[in-house]
Amino acid sequence: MTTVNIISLNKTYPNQSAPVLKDFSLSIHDGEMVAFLGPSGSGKSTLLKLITGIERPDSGDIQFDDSSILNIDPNKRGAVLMFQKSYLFPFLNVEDNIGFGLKVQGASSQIIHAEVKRMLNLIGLPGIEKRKSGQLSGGEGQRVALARALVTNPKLLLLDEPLSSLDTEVRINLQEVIRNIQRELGVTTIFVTHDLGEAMAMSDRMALLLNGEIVALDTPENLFHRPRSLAAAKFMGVSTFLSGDPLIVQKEACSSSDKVFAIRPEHIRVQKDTCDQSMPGVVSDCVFRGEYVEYLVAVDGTHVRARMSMPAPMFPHGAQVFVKFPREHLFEVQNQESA
Amino acid sequence: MKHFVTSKFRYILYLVLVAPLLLFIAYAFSTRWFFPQPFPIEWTMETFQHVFHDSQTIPSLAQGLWIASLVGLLSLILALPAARVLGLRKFRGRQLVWLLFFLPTIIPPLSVGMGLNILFLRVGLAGTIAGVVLAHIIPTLPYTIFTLSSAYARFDENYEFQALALGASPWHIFLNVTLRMMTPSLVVAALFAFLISWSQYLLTLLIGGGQVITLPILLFSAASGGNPSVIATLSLLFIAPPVLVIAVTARQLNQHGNQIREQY
Amino acid sequence: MKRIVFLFVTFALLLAACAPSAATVIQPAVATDQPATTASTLAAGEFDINNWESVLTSARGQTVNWYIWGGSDTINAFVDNFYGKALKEKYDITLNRVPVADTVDAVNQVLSEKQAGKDPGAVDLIWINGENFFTLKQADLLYKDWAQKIPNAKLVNWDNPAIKLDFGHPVDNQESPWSSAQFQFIYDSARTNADELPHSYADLKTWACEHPGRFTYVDPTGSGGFLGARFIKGALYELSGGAEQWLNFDQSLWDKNSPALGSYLNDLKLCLWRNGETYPKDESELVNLFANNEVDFSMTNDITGAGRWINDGRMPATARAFVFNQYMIGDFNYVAIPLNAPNKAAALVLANLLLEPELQAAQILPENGFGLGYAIDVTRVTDSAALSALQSAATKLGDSATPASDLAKSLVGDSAAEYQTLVEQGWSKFVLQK
Amino acid sequence: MRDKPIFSPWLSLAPALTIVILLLGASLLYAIAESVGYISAIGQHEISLSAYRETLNLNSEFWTSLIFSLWISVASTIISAAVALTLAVWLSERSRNSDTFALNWNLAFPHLVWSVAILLFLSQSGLLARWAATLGIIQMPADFPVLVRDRFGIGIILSYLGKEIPFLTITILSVLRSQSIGFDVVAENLGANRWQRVRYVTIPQVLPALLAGSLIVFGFIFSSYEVPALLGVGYPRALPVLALRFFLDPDLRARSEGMVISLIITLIVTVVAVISLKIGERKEKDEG
Repeated sequence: MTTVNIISLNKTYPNQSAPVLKDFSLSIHDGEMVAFLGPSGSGKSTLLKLITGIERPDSGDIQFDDSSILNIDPNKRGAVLMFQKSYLFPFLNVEDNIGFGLKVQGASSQIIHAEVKRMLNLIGLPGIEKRKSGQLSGGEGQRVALARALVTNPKLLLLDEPLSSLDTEVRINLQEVIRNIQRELGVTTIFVTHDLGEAMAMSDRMALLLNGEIVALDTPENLFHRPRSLAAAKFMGVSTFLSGDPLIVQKEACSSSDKVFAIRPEHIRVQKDTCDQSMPGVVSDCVFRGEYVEYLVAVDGTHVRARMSMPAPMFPHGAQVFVKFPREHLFEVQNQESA
Repeated sequence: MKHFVTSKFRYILYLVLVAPLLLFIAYAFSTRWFFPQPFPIEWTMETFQHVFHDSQTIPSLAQGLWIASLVGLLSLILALPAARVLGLRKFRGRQLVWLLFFLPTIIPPLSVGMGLNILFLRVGLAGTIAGVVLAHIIPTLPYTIFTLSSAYARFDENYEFQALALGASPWHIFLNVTLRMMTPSLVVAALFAFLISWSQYLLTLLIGGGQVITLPILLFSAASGGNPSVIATLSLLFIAPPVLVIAVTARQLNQHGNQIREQY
Repeated sequence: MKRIVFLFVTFALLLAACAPSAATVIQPAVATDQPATTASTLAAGEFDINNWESVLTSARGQTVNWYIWGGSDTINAFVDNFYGKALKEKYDITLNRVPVADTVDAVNQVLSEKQAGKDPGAVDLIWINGENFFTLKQADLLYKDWAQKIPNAKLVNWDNPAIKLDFGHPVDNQESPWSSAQFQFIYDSARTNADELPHSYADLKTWACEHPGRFTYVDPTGSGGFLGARFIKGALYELSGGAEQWLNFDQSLWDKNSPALGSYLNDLKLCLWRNGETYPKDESELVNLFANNEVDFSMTNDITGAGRWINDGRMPATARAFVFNQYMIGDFNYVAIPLNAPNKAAALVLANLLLEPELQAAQILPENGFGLGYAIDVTRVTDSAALSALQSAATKLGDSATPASDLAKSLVGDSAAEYQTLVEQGWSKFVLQK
Repeated sequence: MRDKPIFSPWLSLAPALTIVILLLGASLLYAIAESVGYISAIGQHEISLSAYRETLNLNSEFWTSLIFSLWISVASTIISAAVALTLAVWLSERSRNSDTFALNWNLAFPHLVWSVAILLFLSQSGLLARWAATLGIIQMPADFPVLVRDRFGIGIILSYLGKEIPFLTITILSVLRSQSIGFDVVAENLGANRWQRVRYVTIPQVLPALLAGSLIVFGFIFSSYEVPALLGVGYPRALPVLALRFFLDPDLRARSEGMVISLIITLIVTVVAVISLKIGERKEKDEG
């Protein structure tokens, strides 16, 4: 339906010195769902404001299907936003809430009625047309908000942390609902979240944002297994980085000093006895977490965080152990922040 | 250009809101200012001095301030326990109590004053400051109760439990925990009780019976056709305390002011 | 805690009752308890009206609550500065001037006290006349048999019917005069030529319709309505061709003459300011209209004419007073003492003080801001200093006052009080609401 | 300070409730007693409905005053509500802290003072007329439109507008500002244009508050004395002015009529307040 091109966006707020977005570019395919992951202040919400037209960029362009939308009024852009809270109009019932977008487009009441019915079936809440928004649970409210956003067949759906205020169970259920509906309708979607698991579960591609720039952009699988930069690796939960340690990487010992290897915590082994290519360390913490045990081991002046599935040994504080970084799980990352 | 127009409109709005003040100043400090002179020609402090030397002005100011302060204090004292119960407890009859406290905001001061006039004459309260204070409490009490009970509704009782657990006496808790946490609301409630009392005309007239003279009484009798300079001067005196109060409490007002505004 | 709250409430109420600033509200019970040390035959606080010394003794230290119309700042100031000071200095009496918007309020106060059985009450002295006097007298609420017994009563010409009768009702020794007044018009000599001025009610109608919207008179019905009523009664006199017949109440006389009055006023109404759909409430409002060139004539009762208003900055210095050739109603103002007055002795002393020649002389001077005429008969004053003060004051009235001869020539007394209600109701029904 | 269960709430409520019930109850009882002719002041103890007959007589001034009072209250209320709505919508789009302060500032001017200001500014020889004369727009005060002490209560209405517009504006603004993201933005995002946002979102959103506020304003204006007493004409008079006039009449029998009118005012205002309360309640229920 819609390809979205974001081209070299720059934005600095009037009384701030640091730009919120720096030369920000991104292309989103038709029907694709891209998750934006980043800490607060990384520019996620500013990007949404620029796309919906609440704010204007200092320079750059946003194009839907190769034509710029910057000069289109915010209400005509077809980029519909769904918020963390449902923001259902309290003075309207469910039907009128969902039908709002159609009504302002001038659709007839029969069409609105039929479309609302279709949307309610889609979100799995048939027959609640006449309910007041105050009578809905949090999850129901968000579903209705989703229906309200989708009823006008928007060119681009923007989800601004839509699940973050919900309980875990509802949340996981809604992840599926949203993902399924998005696929079924094939609507191009940007999904903003700070939850890594949620981003991976729902998106076709993930964009990692830091200080107004994209640090990494790839499929969840690729980003998880082989993040290419140090920053991306940190995002993905990697905390152990090794630079040219002779013990481990003797053979590949390289001339370039900025060559850094990373390893995911679940691939690091902590054991009582020494063995091939292991390093000695002292346990500073050992926590039983049910499905796995988490270790914090002081190795060579740094702390290494490791995670081993059960069954796994428990060590007392101060125990002497050996830490092994299996070679097949080491991967190389760029030491620059930008990928 | 559009911005220019809108910002200009805003200043017109502001001007309308300050205009009365400028108007009063112009009239208060001028004399022999007749139609069609657009601006005062002779400026003078005479009216001001004259009004101050009038034997009624200072006593009426003092009396008004004294009455309003007492009303503020008394409505707080009366409202605090009631507001606590209404803000924190659910009990049978709560609705009814709300309704009863709501009544004084509905029943016009005219009717209250006319009815009370006779009662107060009988019990010897008519024409006394105590009588006027008591009458003023009727319109102020609901507002203090509503303000304080909504403050209590936001108040977390666990702070009190915490203090109790730490060994504080009930009196100590009330003074040092409850009251301190409620201070902003207390201030706003007291100030508005003060203002409502300060500007009360009808109740003072009907209960005070010409013996308790406050500024609104003087202003009203002057305004029904008196010397414009005197009217303006009295108006300036009349709004001085409210202006001070508004300026000081600007921030709290945004939260609490609304429900109090109308009576005023 | 609750008990403490109750204590607080009680305490605060007590505070309210005896606060320092409550000093102006007099607790009658306390005030009358002044010890009387000298009058040997009398109990403490009592006095004998025939023994003036006992009155003075009893009054010492009292506060007298004088309910007086408070609509004029300059009159208020005069009362405080002249009577208030003299009372304090000469007799050790404190004057508490209680301003009322309308004398009716004071009358009501006394009536309400009666209703509540409150004795002593709050009112010691009332500036009163006409209808209000009649109301209290009828209700038997006035202190009796004193007005001719105060020392200065000898300066008053009690044989004069205008003093003996208040709006046709016998004064009966229940009120004492303190000032006099006569109805006059005011014009601005810078705007209007003296030779164009109307000199009768008939003239006035012609003038008004030649200058539509430039004349109005005070609403006769409200609290400040006495000037308006007086204006209308003057018209009634002229239309009926005489003033004396109206001194006694006669319903048939009214019925016979009121239609002519109604048609005169309705004809006039067409030419009035704002087409007569509204009228100034009182003299002060009319003064504002006049000074701001909304109308060409103002009205006054002051012997000083426009003098007081000019001094006060309320009228241009070119304002002048004038009268018609006849039917300009004059009368006397009185003070009366309610039967339940808490400080009767002090009230008597004040009533007597009001008639002191030097204060009488002071009250007519424009610069003192009071502007009402003498209540005493100047020829009865024997003290030569006082006499010359009175005479020189009379010459100081200046251009802004009506010449004394014109005043005297046109002077007539007010009609019986019953006509007041008829005039008000008739005007309200047949002129205002028409 | 711990409240003991069961009896405690009533003990805490007692002081305030006693005052309210005692004083209001007494004033109501006395009003009713005097309205039916039980006036102990003049020793009149017979019960009669003559004051009611007198007041409700078709020829009595009561009806004119009722219509006049209704006119000024309804006109003031509707105009205030309309202007306040416009103003609030306009201000909420370009919100500044100084706006709230400016609107609150209005609190400093009691109704009495506003009336005085209107009087000095808008009368035929008031400041505006003087400016008009200086600019040559009018020659004489009589050329200036009658805006104060006029037969139609324009001055009274203007005076109320000065106070009630800020009041209602603040009421509406506080509703509009209660959300971190305005419903306005949500609606725009869903495709509504400016007018549609006002029509379909802002107005329905503020309507309950506006309606309740307007009814309060109506009740207040309908029952208040100072403004019509100062800015009104001798005829027609507003109901409260008429009531007080009767009440203060030297002829004590007229007090009965004053009480009747006062009771009628109270009745009307109470009915309006109950409607306003109901609206408020429904609104609470809707918002869960």
